[in-house]
Amino acid sequence: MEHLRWLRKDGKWRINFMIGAGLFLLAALLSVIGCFYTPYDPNEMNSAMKNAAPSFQHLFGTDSFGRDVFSRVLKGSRTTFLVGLAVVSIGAVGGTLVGAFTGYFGGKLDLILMRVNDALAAIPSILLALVFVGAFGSGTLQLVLALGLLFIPSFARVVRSGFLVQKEYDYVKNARLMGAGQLRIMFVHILPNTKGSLLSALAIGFNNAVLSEAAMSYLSLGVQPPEPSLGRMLSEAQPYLIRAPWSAIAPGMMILVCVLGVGLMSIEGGEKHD
Amino acid sequence: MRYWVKKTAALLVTLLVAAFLTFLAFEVIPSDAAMTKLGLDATEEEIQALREQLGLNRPLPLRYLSFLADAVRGDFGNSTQYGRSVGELLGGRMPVTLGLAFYSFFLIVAVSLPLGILSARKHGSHGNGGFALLTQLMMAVPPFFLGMILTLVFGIIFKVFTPGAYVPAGEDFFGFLGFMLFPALSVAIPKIGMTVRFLQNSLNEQLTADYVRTAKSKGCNRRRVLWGHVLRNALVPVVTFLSMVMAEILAGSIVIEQVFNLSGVGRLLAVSISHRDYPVVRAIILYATTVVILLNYLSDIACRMLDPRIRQI
Amino acid sequence: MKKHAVLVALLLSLTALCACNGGKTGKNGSDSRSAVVGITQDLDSLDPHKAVAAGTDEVLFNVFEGLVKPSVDGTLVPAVAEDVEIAPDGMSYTFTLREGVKFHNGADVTAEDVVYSIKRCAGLLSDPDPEVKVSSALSVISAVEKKNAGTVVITLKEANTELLGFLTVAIIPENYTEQSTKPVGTGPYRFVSYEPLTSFVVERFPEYYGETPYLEKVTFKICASNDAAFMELLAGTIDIFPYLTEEQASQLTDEYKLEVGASNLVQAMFLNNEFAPFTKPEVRQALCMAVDKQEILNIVAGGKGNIIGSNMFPNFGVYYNKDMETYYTYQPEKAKELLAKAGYNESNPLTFTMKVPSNYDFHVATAQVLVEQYKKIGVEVKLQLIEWPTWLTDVYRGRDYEATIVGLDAALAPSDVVRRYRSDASGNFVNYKSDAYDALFDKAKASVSNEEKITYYKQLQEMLTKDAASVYLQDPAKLVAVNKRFTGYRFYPVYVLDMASIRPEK
Amino acid sequence: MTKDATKGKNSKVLLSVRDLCISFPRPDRSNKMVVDHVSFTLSEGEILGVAGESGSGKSMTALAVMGLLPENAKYEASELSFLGQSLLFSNRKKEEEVRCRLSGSEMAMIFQEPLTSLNPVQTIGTQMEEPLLLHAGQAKEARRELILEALASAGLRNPSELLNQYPHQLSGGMRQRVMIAMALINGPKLLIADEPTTALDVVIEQEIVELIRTLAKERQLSVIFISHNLNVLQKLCDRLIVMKDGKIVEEGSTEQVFSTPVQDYTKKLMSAVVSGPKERAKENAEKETKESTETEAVLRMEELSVIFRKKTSMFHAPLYKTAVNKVSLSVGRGEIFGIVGESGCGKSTLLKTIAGLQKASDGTLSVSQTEAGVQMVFQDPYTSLNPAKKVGWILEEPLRLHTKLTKQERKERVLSMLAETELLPEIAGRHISELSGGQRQRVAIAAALILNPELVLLDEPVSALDVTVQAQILALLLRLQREHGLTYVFVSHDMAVVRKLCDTVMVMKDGRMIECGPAEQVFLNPKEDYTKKLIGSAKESGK
Repeated sequence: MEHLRWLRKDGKWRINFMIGAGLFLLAALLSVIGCFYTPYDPNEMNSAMKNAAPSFQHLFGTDSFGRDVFSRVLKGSRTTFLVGLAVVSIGAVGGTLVGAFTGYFGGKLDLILMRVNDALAAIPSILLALVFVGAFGSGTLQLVLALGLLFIPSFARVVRSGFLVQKEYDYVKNARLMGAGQLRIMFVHILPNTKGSLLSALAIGFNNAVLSEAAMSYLSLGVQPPEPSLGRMLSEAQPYLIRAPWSAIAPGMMILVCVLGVGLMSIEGGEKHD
Repeated sequence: MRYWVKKTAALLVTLLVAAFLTFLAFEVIPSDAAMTKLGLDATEEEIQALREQLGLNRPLPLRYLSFLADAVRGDFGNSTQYGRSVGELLGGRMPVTLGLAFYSFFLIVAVSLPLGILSARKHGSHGNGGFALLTQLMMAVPPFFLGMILTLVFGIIFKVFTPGAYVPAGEDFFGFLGFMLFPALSVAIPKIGMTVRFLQNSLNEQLTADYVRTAKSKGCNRRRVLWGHVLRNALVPVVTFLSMVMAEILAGSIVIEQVFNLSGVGRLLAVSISHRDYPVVRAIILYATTVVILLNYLSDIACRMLDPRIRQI
Repeated sequence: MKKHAVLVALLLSLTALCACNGGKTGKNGSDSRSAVVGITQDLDSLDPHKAVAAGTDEVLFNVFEGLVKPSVDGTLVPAVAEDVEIAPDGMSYTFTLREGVKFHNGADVTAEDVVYSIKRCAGLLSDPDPEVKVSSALSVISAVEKKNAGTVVITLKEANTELLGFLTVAIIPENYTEQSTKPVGTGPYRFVSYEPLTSFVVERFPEYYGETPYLEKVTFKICASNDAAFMELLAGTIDIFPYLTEEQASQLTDEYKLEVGASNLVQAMFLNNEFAPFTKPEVRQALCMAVDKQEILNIVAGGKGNIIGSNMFPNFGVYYNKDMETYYTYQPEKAKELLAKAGYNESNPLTFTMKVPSNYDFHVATAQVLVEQYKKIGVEVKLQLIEWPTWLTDVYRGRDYEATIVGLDAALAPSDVVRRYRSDASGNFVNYKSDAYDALFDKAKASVSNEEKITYYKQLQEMLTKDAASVYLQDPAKLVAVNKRFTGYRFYPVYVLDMASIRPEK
Repeated sequence: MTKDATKGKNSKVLLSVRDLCISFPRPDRSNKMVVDHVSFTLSEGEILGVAGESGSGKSMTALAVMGLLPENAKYEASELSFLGQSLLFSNRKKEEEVRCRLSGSEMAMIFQEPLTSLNPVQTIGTQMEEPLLLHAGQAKEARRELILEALASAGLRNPSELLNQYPHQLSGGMRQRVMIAMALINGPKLLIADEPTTALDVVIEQEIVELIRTLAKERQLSVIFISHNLNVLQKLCDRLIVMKDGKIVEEGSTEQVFSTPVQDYTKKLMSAVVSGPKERAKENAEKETKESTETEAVLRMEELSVIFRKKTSMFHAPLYKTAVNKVSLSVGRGEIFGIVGESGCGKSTLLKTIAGLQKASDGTLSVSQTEAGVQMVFQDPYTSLNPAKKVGWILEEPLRLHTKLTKQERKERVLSMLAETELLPEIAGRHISELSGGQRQRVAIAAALILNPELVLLDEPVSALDVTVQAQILALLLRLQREHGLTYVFVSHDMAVVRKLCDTVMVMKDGRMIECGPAEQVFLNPKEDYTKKLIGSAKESGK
């Protein structure tokens, strides 16, 4: 099993990668379960059981509306991770396109696009998110589009630097001699060689996407209630931090577990391909 | 010399593009300052009268040009929300946000540099070991969640600092340091993880370079190799990275100021956006963009000083 | 390398050290004659005539006074004016001014000041400042003249016996331009300083004509959010905090005592009567029956607050029609039948979107409870959080909504509460059209005799409830935390934070 | 110039190494043995040569002596002593203490890559001063004198000017001289040189070897000189060791090893050195000279020049650099046309222009175009093939672009091409990173020829390869050219290879054609003195 061999490096098991993979699988498993089964209906309220402490009945206790925190975390992580995935893929696809063209062709196109990139990076993310929400109404889709747009500059920069280096290599000249078209050279020949840096950028991108979904919901721009998202649950739980900390700690931990898992995997992942 | 001219031109273009994007943003966001100002039972004529006074009815290009003209003169007009000059408003807020930004930047540099160097020497590649786990953990914590926990633990339970009692640096510097430690930490901790990892990768890369072998062949011991040769080479990419981190700190301060009830520029921005106080918002955006651009300049100068090869362009 | 580890440890301990002592000095002095009041909404203007938000009026109440001012029991007491005489036909009001009333800048209050102030609010000044909020109720004034040094007469275009409730607008010095930066009024407290997003500080006005208040200095501390303010409450840097949620009230430390009163708001799910399903009264009635109001109170406010049945809250005393509260009781089955009659059932469920202003957690929480309760009778409700300014333009002005939840306050005049449902009223964002209602409303407004007014207003409330113009929920409880050092906090029927009544706890 | 072998015997033993083994851990807990029981001794004033191909462990042995092995390397030996002092230590702290005392004062080392061996961010002066600060500690003024004297002794003109310059401002040759000056500044007893001249041009290589020989003689310096270039070793060293797969296969005095090599590996090594004229198949030798003019010219070029416009700044006039200056030539079908010259003479630019990758500024260029057009084989095997793709895919790419063959037909065509270039079929499933340098170049050649192009341009295809592999690739190129009647334009800085392969040769300097004619005529009686100098230094260093 060639992959198993890779798990050992310099005579030591890659512990961190395995911890990371374990955490990520745990988070992914929970959110997948969330799609089909939750012990209680995540939105079902029960005023008698407000802010109940964690018990067998309610693994993570209940929140200020008497809703089961464990079910909400399951459903919420599904929403948050889907948003994370969607945002990071928009960012990656958009970033790759922008990065490829600016890196490969350079010249005026490079100058203009890079300036727009810097401008986008300088503008605070909540303003742009607001523009989207203002223009298209608030909701998960608008949030995904807004954040996706914001993630394009960072990916573009990674891909562009990759292309700047690769396009000087002889195999690109060879490809041109063989009559391959510009687009084919860019996306069939050069792109696979930037896979290493793109992969680690994807991992970091996913983490930032999950964290910014949480921040956006904190400023009540993201997912609309009563639909649970980890960020929304955190912001709703803040006033009850002292009396019912579990309703804040549970979503917080879920974010931590997933982001830490992806982070640990990204260290090794990056190395594998460079 | 030519390099600097080109650099300034590029940065000015970024500034203009940022200003235009902000301007466009406000055209798209529905509702306007006049209606928000006059509230529920304002009549139609009153709203039009106020729009007239605030010059909101002028055609779009005209407004944009007048905005640019004012900005150049440093006059950002009056806030529709508070009726006071934007400059005065920002002036009051600036020390809080800048204090937070520089304090967390100081923490980041003071903590991650020694940690990065320490770990590079001991652990070799970043991959394994508890150290990598620690840095990843730091990067994984959502800042405002950290802020909440810090306030709860240190503010309420251990009463190390009193939440909300912002002590301006002017009055009592140590009080300021004491209070701001926790907001600064919640901004800094995720960034410390990133910087340590970045510094470690850069150091490890340099440690395998040929000139390190030459240095050892000259008789340098591990310490002299690290401090005399490798560190300076490794710092060049780190400086650019740190200028990027500083830009992120400024953006991140919006949420942290909310959690710690600091009335800084970040919170003013959040409030102004929700009140459609356009003059304040565009001033803050320009301020933020200029700060980011200045940082680019500084990191460029630092890079040129550190690495003679760049000087040559 | 050891050296560096030591360096880092030293550095961290140094910062932690100064954290301990630094933090402490933050606590304000314990001299008892000053107090810090926590508020969560920043003042939108220091000029009383330009202030719009209720959160600003309640603070400026301490600095400004009108000809008359509201009292605790809902009546209007003389302030700058010593006495008022309303003409029998309700067409003119004559005010005799109080002797020796001084402005904070030391100048005496003259008739010219009064005329200027009233004209400014009624929009009768020659070159009106567009930022001044012209109250529509005062638009009925045709002229304001100075009869002699001590009396001012206000004549109306049409009869209105309830104008007095609106004449609490602030009296300010004539042509004083710096009202929005250095406000001057006649109230018990004088302006000291204002730092946007941070604090608004006032001090006792020695030459106040009335009883001088106990507190010498009051700081209104503007907090980022309700939670941030609560953290400060727990840390003891705030003495009085009037926006406590039920949850926070249960965690109060023993340094504070809890005062419970009414917010004087009508919180309801306002239905856009022109939106297709809501044009049918039985659908609206079904929505009223499907709501378990007590359950809402239990979840959102721990059971506190008063359930209301129509568009008025209890503090209006005699005018309030109490038995509307129990007109609709929780009958989900009956609600389903009504909906079925109107053509809505499992196969064709009633669905609508509820727009809720995102900055009011209380309304957002109520909305979520409603969504669940309506789900029980097969009604699907989608929530959409929007920003306050967007709510103003889209919902209030544009009437582009299906349903919304908000709390509406009112001046101390019964007509002001129900004025909104008159078909041509500018604030009728509910699009409620009923000729019978309009006729009855006009009669009530113009009637001179009090008994007649009471019966008419009760009938108006009954009409609204029967017709289910909106789903009326509650007048939320107002929970106020007051430091044990003080006592004497009093609740008013209007949005007011009266600091003059605070006394030390003996 | 034979060395007197006796001198080595009676002088004191400086360094003795016995049963040295070096290994690296592999993921599956086993260890990869890189150096296997190597033993040798070095006496004072003796120059020991270490020959062997890449991967033979010669560099690892040198690094072990200097204590510069990478972190994860494990080494042990029964004896490793220098001037009586044992270099084997139990704990790391003692090892570092002794190593720091010896390195740079008693023993020193210079490396192969001059570009990266100097610290890019420090001035030459600071880097030169460091060994003095570490070991001697004279006064500032005395140190400055020592540095200037060391730089001068290394043959650098006006050294004072060099002090505050940075490494990137110097040429490769100058940097190697600085390395030598820095190594010898403290008058060490032992100098280890790990392939110091491999990356340099022939002319400069000659000067550096000469410099090392004179310095060694003047200072009674004992030297370990590692190289895969046997001619350099033959000229410089007293004694010779030949290494293969981590073991010493042959040892002896230089003449003995060269005149009567014992091991057949050494013989194979000797014979692989390219020298002598091109073997002409009898029958086409005459044909060649007679009718080369009538055969139809595949490539014709008149007064072709390529000028690069370098914009310095908006205010000054732009700088112009003429890379190729009015070159005219014509290449007939089936001919191998060689272009030779030092690096920077414009030969690569000319090649790129012919391939169409570079636009010519003026002059005419006509290439007889067939469907496959012109193909090219580059020097660096690592970057000339797409690392992310499998070999099969790379070879199929030209077929996908130009032919209508089905997937199956393409597969067959690729397999036949691999066989043609003597590569095993399962290579198709492997990535470039898993192949050796020689195999990669064969794949590159296969990729170039798969569409059987009219004209193949070869840009220094063998100069990055080991000697034995070099010989095989040249033989392959010749065979393919004969079988397919291909036309080559072969560019190189290696005179011997050009002579061995090409029919006609053109010598270039600073973008201009110096001399052009049939290979043997140019080599036996060159007209221009620059050509003489080139051929002379080539013979001198045995190229």
